[in-house]
Formats: sequence, structure tokens, C-alpha cells
Amino acid sequence: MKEVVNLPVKNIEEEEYHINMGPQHPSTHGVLRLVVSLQGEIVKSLKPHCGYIHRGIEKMCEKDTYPQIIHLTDRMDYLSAHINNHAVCLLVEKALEVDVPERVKYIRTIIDELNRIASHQLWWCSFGMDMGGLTCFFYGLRDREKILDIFEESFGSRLLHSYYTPGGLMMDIHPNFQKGVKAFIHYFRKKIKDYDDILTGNIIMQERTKGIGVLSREDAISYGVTGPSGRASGFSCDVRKRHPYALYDKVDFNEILGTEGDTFTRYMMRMYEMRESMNIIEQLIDNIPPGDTSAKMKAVIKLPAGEYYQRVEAARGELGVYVVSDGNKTPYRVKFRSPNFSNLSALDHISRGVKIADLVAIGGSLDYVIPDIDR
Amino acid sequence: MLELVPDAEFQENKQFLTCIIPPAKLHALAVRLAGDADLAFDFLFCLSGVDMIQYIEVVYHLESTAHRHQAVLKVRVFDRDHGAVDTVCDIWRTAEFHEREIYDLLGIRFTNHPDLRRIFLEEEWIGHPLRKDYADEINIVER
Amino acid sequence: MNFSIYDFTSFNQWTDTFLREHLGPFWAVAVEMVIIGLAILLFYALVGLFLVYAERKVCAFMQNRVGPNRVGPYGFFQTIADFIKLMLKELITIKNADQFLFNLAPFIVIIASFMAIAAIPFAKGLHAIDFDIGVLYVIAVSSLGVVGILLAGWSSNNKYSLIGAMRSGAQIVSYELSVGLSLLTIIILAGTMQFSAIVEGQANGWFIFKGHIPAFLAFVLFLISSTAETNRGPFDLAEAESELTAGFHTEYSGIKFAFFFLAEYMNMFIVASIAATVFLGGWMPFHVGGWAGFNHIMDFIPPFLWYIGKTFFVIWIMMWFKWTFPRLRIDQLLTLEWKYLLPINLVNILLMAFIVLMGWHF
Amino acid sequence: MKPFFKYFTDIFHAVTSLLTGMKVTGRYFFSPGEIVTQQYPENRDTLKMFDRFKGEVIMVHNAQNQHRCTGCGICETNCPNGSIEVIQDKTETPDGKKKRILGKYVYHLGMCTFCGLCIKSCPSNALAWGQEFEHAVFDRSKLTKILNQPGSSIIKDIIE
Repeated sequence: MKEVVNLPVKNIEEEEYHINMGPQHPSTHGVLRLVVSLQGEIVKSLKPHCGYIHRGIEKMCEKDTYPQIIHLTDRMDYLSAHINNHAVCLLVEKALEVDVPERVKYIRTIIDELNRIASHQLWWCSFGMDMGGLTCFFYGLRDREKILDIFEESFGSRLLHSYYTPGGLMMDIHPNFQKGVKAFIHYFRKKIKDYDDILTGNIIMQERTKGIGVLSREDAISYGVTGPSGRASGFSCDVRKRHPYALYDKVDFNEILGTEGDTFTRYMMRMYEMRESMNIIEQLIDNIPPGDTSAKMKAVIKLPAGEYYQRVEAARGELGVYVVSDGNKTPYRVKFRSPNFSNLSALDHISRGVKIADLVAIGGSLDYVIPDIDR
Repeated sequence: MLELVPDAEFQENKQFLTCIIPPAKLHALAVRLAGDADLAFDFLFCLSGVDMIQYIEVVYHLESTAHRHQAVLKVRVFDRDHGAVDTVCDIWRTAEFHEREIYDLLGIRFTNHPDLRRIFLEEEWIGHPLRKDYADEINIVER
Repeated sequence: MNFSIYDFTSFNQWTDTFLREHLGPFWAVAVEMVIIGLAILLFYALVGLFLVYAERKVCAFMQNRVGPNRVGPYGFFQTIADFIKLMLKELITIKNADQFLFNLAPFIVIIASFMAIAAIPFAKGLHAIDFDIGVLYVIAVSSLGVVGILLAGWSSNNKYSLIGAMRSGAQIVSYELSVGLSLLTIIILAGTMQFSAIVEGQANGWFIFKGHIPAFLAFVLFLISSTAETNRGPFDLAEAESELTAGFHTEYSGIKFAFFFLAEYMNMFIVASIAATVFLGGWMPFHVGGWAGFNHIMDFIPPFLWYIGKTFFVIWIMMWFKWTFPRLRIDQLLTLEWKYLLPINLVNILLMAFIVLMGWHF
Repeated sequence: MKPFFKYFTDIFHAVTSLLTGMKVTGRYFFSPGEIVTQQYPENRDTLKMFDRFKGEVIMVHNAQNQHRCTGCGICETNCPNGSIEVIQDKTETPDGKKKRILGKYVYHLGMCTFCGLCIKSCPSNALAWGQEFEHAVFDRSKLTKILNQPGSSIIKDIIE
């Protein structure tokens, strides 16, 4: 005989249903746990629980010298590894007031943009998969492979390159680099049409994303949502335009701003950005000047005591590095202002009142990378 | 800014206008900085904590999206065990997560914070790892 | 005795009389049932395994991959290896799950799809039962599967499963309408619900060509709604893996999971065979009026192959849907049914009735 | 009347957008030449990694089993993860002086993050990247490697 328990009678309409999305879930792109309160299919609120891959990078940086920090930044937002490296390199160069050679600036700008395209391609395929279109995943990866091959040929690794060093580059680019990049751009300009055909124009995708997860401009600023997600809301937050570094003040490119701030606009921002990045690369790739690949740096890099802040535009938004130096060869304190961390904080706000399927789409459009959140 | 907080102290910095203010005046100043049409610091782009041994510093990097100027506010907390700063997450929502991070890793409490829990480490964690006096024989290997 | 691969009627009669002469009526029927049961079981397993393989190959080619190619030539035995693996896997018992319903659910799903196969004519005379309400029977039986899905979702004691099952319930209840109505369009044209009669009626032209636009429209509507009814992408909300991990079968493992898996593919096979039978002439060869030589060549291809070919063509289209489109949201799914498919279907039936009444069809 | 037409134009646009998508997948289905899969274990013979590929750190030895490492330990200090241990040895030169040479060069592949600082910082270019990438082993201890080959010696012309 089972014991009969008299449960208190509750109003079923008001009762909430909590599900744990993650830490192991196909659409959290890593180990993020979202505790979602549901009412039927509708999301009432959600609480992100992060820290599952917190590695203490900031603490580790306090023990490492500046060149050694570079390889740790690779492992934050591993999809825009070069751009993360760039932030630390720029910071050290700024603190020491070193001028890097023109050639280095050209190469860094090109590689940053390539990295941005590769990152957006991976975003596109995982977004497609979040929406249920599994074929997108393979098309995105297929094209990203071409960039990774270029990277592998020049820098030896595909994902975590540690290619930039303070003052310059680890080594010169491979002789085939320019040819490879031009071939890739020719290839990708054709293939990006597939992306539009299969997902952008698709009625199901448009119906599912338009008007969903709207983030207003004020909220975007208040939540610090940057990158393509912030620009979709009309927040002009492109660090490349506002605080130009490397060659971004010399090349001609547009900062595309959206107005709607919904999932579809966030999607379109990244699609535009891929094309814009290709334009930037095309302007630079033929004009790489000859010269050194590194400025003269001391063997042991010591930053003068003080505070330094450097912002760069990573693929997912503004990456800031804040270094407090006490004049030693290791930094006193390093803080990474990672774009995904701020972007994630807006997730609760914009996903209230949408359905679970929309929550997945919104998460995909914010494009969070969990190691970058946790650091 | 001086008229608002007379005991503010300006610090030499090549990059930003830096201002050290007492913790009690932070919230009022923050409201003013964000609300004033000429200042309009509406974008808190970084919020970090630094353990300076004698005191713990909370650093607010602010930017105005309209006027494109930047400034840094610093608050010094001298009480290492029960130090508290007013939260600014009612002004800049992004501060909610950043303040949780600082609470987690440096152990500064933020009064009036809606959901002040540890963000990365588990609730049972002892100590605040980013403090300079944090010791962990197992996980931190000195070389 | 004149057996041919083109007409199984005489073979069936011969077997029947042979058994009755030797065993008496009761045992004859018993033996026949066993033979048919075993034949269908074997067919079921073979088709299920082949479909899994076909799906993986089709999706691989659409995604610029090669698909399974390790086990056997072109990976042909991959699904058999998978099946053996699934059989050997541990059946995980879920704490706090309703054990009885939990174990019952996969059987309901698989039995429902099993029963539907019985009424499908594979070739002339090659079907287990030839009801005079065959279409109605198949529709009724194939929708039994949702009971299994609901039970699976409910008894798993898992929130994802429950959401998946509820979605599946809402989905099948509404799409059943469209499936029925689009078949009804053709029944008006055929004037019968008996599968064999429907096929015979297409001897001088498939219904999809005979019925002008309404028949073609009904075919498209049937494709869409039957894709939804079998829970396949882009309508795979019940198991939407990016939202609900695996939906209603999240907690199932081993052979019970394999049952769900097989049933999904068999359901696809069943709706494809209905589409092939009702719209594309079943086992009738493809004839073009006036081309006597061409028609003669087409007659040489055995009807069974015609039937299989048409069925797999429909299955291929359904796979093409799945591997191209993103998934719908639950409210859009219902909007699509109630605002688009259903009204179009109703108008379509009227149109078809009008055409039949005026005798405008071929 | 307008909503009435909108209903049909909506359906038309929806169907065309779906067909555009199906055209893409359909095209790839019928063009097997575009398949990008690499048959990895089968193509092992023809698979050549790029020259700069960072497979593992190796110490370059010439035909006489000689390397260029002086055992100075700069790589060890530059390594961020402690994956290099240089164990120094002392030897006597013919003129009676004590000289530091390399005893054992221990490389923990399991801890290496392939940042390349050791190779960049080496003053005598003793280290290089190897193109080997099949590092999977069943025992973690096998990932600890001794980079100088047994019986090897330093090339004579290397001076500190």
C-alpha cells in the first residue's frame, strides 16, 4: 500500500516549473547552468549559474610575466584568441610607449579580422543548430576550416595561437599567407550566399527570431552589452571606431548599427560584420609593408608602476584588460573585462516572457563563450 | 565633481581622469554622474577590485556614450573583513554581475545588492582567492 | 500454378488452399498468421535498419560529408552494429519513475507502427489485410503512437520529457486533422477507402496527375502534415535536442530507446507508403498515355520495386525537409496547422468534390 | 480585401524561402565532389602537417647525435606552466675547467600549452617544433619525455 499524501492544493496556473538548463545541455555552448522558471512553455525568469570552468586566470596572471600572460588570454574566449592576445600586447606596448612596426600593425589587423570571421562562422553554425537546422553546423564548420588552415600554416596551431608577443609577432607570416587569405575571401564571398539562402531568408527562422528578445538601447548600455549584440540595439560600441587601435583608424569600414535589438537583428549584425571584415582584409592584404616583425623589446619586460587599461573589440564585444603594475616583471593585478560576462547579465532581462525555444535562440544570438564568462 | 564630493582626491593617470572618493559618497556621486546631462556617464565598462594589502580598492571605469569622455572612480575599503560599498547596480545594471564577482573573489560586500551570492565559486568556499593573502597549498604551486 | 512477381494473388490463394487441405481451417489460419507476422517482423527490422542508414547517408551528403563508411562496404552494416550495441546496453532504471508505464511506453509506440504496416499493399495481392476502410484504419492506428509518447514523457519523471510529450500531444492532435483531410480529398476522387481499390483506380494514371491541382495540393499538404505527425524535423519539437536535450525519450536507454528510434523511422516509412499508395499509384508502374513501348518497358519492373521506389522517394523528400529547415516553435506549429493547412485543406476538398461532380478529372 | 491577398502572398513568400533553402541542400546532395571529409587513419601516409605545425617540442639532433643545448635553463624560466625541467650536469673540459652541460632535458608534454616561448627564448636555437600530433597514450607518465637522445653531446661550436 502506498501512503496517500495530501498535497496542499495549489493554483496550477500560478505554479512555476523549474528546469535546469545545463551544466550539460546542448544549447548552452559549454558548461553554463541556467535555472529557468517556466510557466508552461513560457520563461518567467532565469538565473545563470556560472563558474563551472573558472580557472582563476586573473590569479594565474599575477604569477606570470607579461609574455607568459599571452597564452592564458588565448584560453578565455578561445574563439577570438588572436584578439585577446592583441589586448595584452597593446597594453604592454602602450605602457612602455613602444611603437610597433607598420608591418606588425598590418598583420595584426588582418589576423584579427580573420579571427573575427572564423568566430562568427562558428557562431553561425551553432546558432543554426540551436534553431534546429543541423545542416548549418556543417556548412559553417566547413568554411571555418579554411581559415584555420591558413592559421595553422602560419602559426602552427588552429585555435590557441599565442601568436602575438608584446612588441610584435612570434614569427613572420608564412609566404603563402597572402595567397591563402585572398583565396579564402574569394571562396567565402561565394559561400556566404549559402548562409543567406539556408538560414537568413528562411521563413521559419525569421518568424522565430523577429521581435523576440528585444533589448533596448538604454538597456544595452546599462547592461554593458557590447559587440554585435550591443550594436543590434543601436548602441554604437565598436571599439575599433571609438578608440582605434592597430590600423583601424586608417582602414575604411562601417560600424553597422541595428535599430530593433531583437534576435534577428543580432543575427544580421554578425552576418554584416563577416562581410565588413572581408572588406577590411581586402584593403590591407595587398599592402603589407616589408619590415621587422617585432619592435626592440627588453628581454625582461617590466611595466612602470601604475594602472593601464586597454580595450579591443573582440568578436563578441568589448574586451578590456586592466593591469595594475608595481614595477615588477609580473603584474600586480590583472582584470579582464570579458564581453560575454556582461552580455550574459542581460539574458535574464531579455528572455522573460518568451518560450523555451526562444530562450535557446536568444542564447545563440548573444553568442556566449563560457570560458570567457568564467575566466 | 569637486563641489559634490569635497574630499575627493585626484590621482595622476595618463589615461583617465581618476578620482578617489570615500565609500559613503559613492552612490550619490554615481547617480549624479549618470544623470547629469553634461556628464552622462551611462556606460560602466569595467568594474574591478584590487587588493592593495592595506586596503581593497574598487575601481569603476565609466564612459559616456554621448560625449565620449571617460573617467575612473575609485573607492577604498580599509576594513578587510566587513568592508562594504554601496551597490551601483541600480544605476548601471551590468554592475550586478561584476559586483558579485568582486564579492566572490575579493570579499567586499555591496549593500543593497539584489542577489549577492558567489558567482564563480561554490557557496561553501572559504576565503577570497584574489586577495594577496589567500593561501591554498593544493591548488597554488609556487615556482 | 502460375507464380509471378507481378501478381501475388494466385500465390496467396494457392498457399491458403494448400494449408487448408493439410491442416484444417483453424490451423491453416494460425499458420498463415504466424507466417505473415514473421514476414512483417523481418520486413520491419530490415526497413528500419536500412532507413537509419539511409537517413545518415542522405544527411551526410547534404552536409558535404561522407556519412557512415567504416562498418562494411560504404558503412552498410553500421546500423546493424549500432543495433547490436543498443541491445547490449544497460537498461537504466529510473528512480521515482512509474516503472510500469515507463516500460510499457516503447511497446505502445512500436506496436502502433507495427499495426499500421498490415494494411499497406506492397504489390498486387501482397498485403496482410485488405480492409474496405483501409485508409481509416491506418490513420486510426498510426495515431495510437502518441499515447506511447505521452506515457513515456509522463512516466520518466523528467521535466524535459514531460514538456516534450505535451508538445507532441498538441502537435499530433492538430496535425491528424490535416492528414485526414488531405487523404479525404483523394478518397473523394477514388470513391473508396480500400487500399487495393485505390491502387487499382490508378491503373490509368496516378491520382496526383488525375486530380489536377487539388490532388497535387493535397499531396503537398499530406507531406507537410505527415512529417509533423511523425515528429520529424522541422517539426521535431517533441525531441528538440537543442531545447529539451532529447525530449520524451531523454531517460530511455538500450533497447527501449532503440524501440523509439525504430518506431520513428517506421512511422516515416508508413506515411511515405500511404503517400505513395494514395497519391503516386502504389505499386502501379508509371505510364504515359500513348507511349505503348515506354509503358511496356515500365510494366517489366516488378510492382514491388515500383512501390519501394516511390516510398523511398517520398522518404527522401521528408529527409530533405529535415536536413534543411530550422525547427518551428510550438505556437508557430499550431498557427501553421490551424491558420494555414486546415483552411486550405477544407477549400481543397470542396474544389475536389466540385471537380469530381463535374467529371473534370481524367 | 487586402488581408485576403496578404494571406496568399505570405504563403508564396514562405514557400519560396523554403525552396531556396532546399535548393542549397539539394545541390550539395547531388554534388559529391564538394565533400570535405578527410579519411583520417587511411590518409595517414599522405597526411603531411605544415612545417610550422606545433605538435610537440623537440630538440634538434644532427647526424652525429649532437644537439645545441647548453643547459642554460632559460627555457625553463620562460615556460609558464613548468613543463620543462633542465637537469644540468658538470663535465671537465680537457684543460681542467669545470663546465656546465645538459644532463637531462625533461619535457612534460601533458602540461605544455604550446605557447612557443621556450623555442623563441632559446639563445642557441636548440629547440624546435615537431610535427608529430598523435600523442594519445594510455599512461600519463608516457607524456614525460627526455628530449636529448641517449649518448648525445653538444655541438662543439656552441659558445655561451
